Amino acid sequence: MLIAATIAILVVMIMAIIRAIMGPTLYDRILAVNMFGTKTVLLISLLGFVMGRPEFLDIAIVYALINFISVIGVLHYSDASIFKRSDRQKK
Amino acid sequence: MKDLFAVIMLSGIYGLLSASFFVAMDAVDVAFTEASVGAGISTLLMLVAITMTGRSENPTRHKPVLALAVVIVTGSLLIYGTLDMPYFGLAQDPVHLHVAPRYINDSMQEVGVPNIVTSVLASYRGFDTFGEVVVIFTAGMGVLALLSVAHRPKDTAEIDSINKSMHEEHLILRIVAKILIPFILLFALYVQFHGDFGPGGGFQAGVIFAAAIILYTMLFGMSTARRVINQTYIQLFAAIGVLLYGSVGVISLLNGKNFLDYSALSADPVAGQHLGILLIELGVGITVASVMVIIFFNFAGRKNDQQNNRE
Amino acid sequence: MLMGLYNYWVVVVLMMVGFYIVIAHGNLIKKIVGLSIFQTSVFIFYISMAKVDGGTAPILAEGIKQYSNPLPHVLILTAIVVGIATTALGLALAVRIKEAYGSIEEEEIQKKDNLDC
Amino acid sequence: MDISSALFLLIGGFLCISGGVGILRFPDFYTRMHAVGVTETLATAMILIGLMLQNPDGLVVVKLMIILLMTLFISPTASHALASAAVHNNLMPELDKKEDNEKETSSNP
Repeated sequence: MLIAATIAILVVMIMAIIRAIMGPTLYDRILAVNMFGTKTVLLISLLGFVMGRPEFLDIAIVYALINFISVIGVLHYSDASIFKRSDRQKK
Repeated sequence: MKDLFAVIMLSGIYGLLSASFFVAMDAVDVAFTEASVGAGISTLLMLVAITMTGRSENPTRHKPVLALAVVIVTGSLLIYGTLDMPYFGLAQDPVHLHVAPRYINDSMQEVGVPNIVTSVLASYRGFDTFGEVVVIFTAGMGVLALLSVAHRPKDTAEIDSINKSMHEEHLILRIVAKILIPFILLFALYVQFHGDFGPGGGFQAGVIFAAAIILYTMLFGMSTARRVINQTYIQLFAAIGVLLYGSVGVISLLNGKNFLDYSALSADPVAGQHLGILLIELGVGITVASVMVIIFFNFAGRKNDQQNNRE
Repeated sequence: MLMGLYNYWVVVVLMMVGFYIVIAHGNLIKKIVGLSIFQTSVFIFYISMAKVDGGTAPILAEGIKQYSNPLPHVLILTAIVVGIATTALGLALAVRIKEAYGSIEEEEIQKKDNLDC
Repeated sequence: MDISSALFLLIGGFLCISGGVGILRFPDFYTRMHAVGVTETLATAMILIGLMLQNPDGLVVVKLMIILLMTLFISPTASHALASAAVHNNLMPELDKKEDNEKETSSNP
C-alpha cells in the first residue's frame, strides 16, 4: 500500500509540473508550486517508511515550513503582491 | 521561456525534486540542506533580484546553432567517458574502498557520534569545513559591499501607523506567522543540537533560523525587522561565528595538538571530540544564519530604496 | 549491461542543459539559473556515486550492516550552502549591473561599453 | 491495524489523484484552487494517519503529528493568501480572461 500511495503522489507531482509549465497566469504557477511542495512532504515521509528507516521525518517538517515561507515570499515579491494595495492607500 | 518569473518557479520545483532524489539516495543530511536552501532561500533571492532587474528576457537574435553543437559534442564526449565508470550502486566501487570504511567502522570509537556525516564534517575534515565557512562569510561580505545602502532611520510614529494599517489587512497571515515563528526558531535549535544523532547540524540550522527571520521581515515590514535585528550586530555575529570556529582550532594548538584536533579540549578524547563538534557546529550555525540574513536584508533594502527613489 | 550507467547519463544531460543555458542566453539572471542547474547536476553526480545497493543512510544504528558512503554527502552538504552564497553574490552583481547599465542583457551591455570607449 | 492503515493510504492516494486531475482539467484559476485546496489538506491528513498506524510507537508518531499540525495550519493559510492576492489584483473568474492576459504581459515592474 505504501508503494501504491507513493505512485499516486508521483503521478500528482507530474500533473503539478504540467500545470506549472502551462499555467496561463502567475497564480496558477504559484498554486502548482505550492501543491508540489505539499506533495513533496508526503513523498518524503512515505519514502522514509518504504526504505525502512522512518526516523528521518525532520526533513518533511522542514519542507512544510519552508514551503509556507516560499509561498509568502513569492506573493510578496511578485506582481501578485498582497502588499501593493496598502502602499497605494497610504499615498 | 521568456518569462523569468516562470523560469524561477520551475527552478524552485527543480530544487524540491532534487531534494527528494537525495532522500531516495540515502543522503538525508544533504536532502535537509537542499530542502532549506534550494527550495526556499534561493527561489526567494532570485525573485527579489528579478523585481529589481525586470521580468522579461529579450529574444535572442542570433541562432544558437553553435552553442547547441558545442553542447552536443561535450555531452557525447562525457557520455563516452562514463563508459569506463563503475556501475551504479555496487559495493565494490573504488569510491567505497578507500577512506569510507574507516569512517563507517571506526568513527563511533574515535568520535562517538552516531551521525557519520557530522563526524566527518566536523572532525575528520574540519579544515575543509573551516574553509567553506570562510567562503560563505566572504560571499556575505561581498553582497554587503555591493548592495548595502545607507538607510535613514525613519520616524517611529510613521512605522507604527504603517503597521497598524497593515495589521488590519493581513490579519490571518500575521497571526499564523506569529504562531509559527517561535516553532521555527525552536526547530532550528533542535536541528542545531540534534545534528550529532540525526540529520542536521550547523549549516541546516542556520538556514532555517534565517528563514524564520525572513518570514518575519516579509510580513511585518523591513523597518520593524530592523528594529528587532540590528544590522550591525548581525554583521558582528557573522564574524563571531568564524572566529569561534577558528579559536577552537587555536585552543587545540595551544594544548599541544594539531589544529582542530578536538581531543585536546578535554582529558577524555571522546568527550573532547563531543565538545569540539558542538562548538564548531555552533560557529557554523551562527555564521550561516547571519550571512543569510545579511544577504536578504541587503537585497530587500536595496529594493525598498529603489522604490523610494522612484517616487 | 550498459544499464548500470544510467545515473551518469542523467547527470550529463542535466549538466548539458545548464551549460546550454549559460552559453546560449544573454540574460544574466537566466545565466545564473543555468549555473545553478549545472551545479545541482554535479551534486546529483556525487550523491549517486555514494549510493550502495542495500545500504541505508549513514547514521549508525543497531542491526544495520551496510551504509552508504558518507564522504560525498559531507562534500555536497557544504557545497550547497556555499553555492547559495555565491549565487547570491552573482545576483547582487546582476542588480548592480542593471543599475549601472540599465539592462542585464549581454548584447546591450556590450553596446554601451563600445559607445563609451 | 494493517487493513485500516492501507485503507487510509488508499483514500489519501485517491484524493491526491483527484486533486491532480482538478488542477489539470478545471477551466480557471479559482476552480483549480478550489480543487487543490480542498483535497490537499484531507489527503495529507489521510496519508499521515495511515503512516501513523504503520508504526505506532514513540518519536515517529510525534513527528508525524507535528507534520500534520503544520499542514493543517499552513495549507489553508497559503490558499487564503493566494486567493486574496488574486482578488486584490483583479483576477476575475473565467469571463474576464482577456483583460487579465493583457495585464499579465504589460505589467513590468
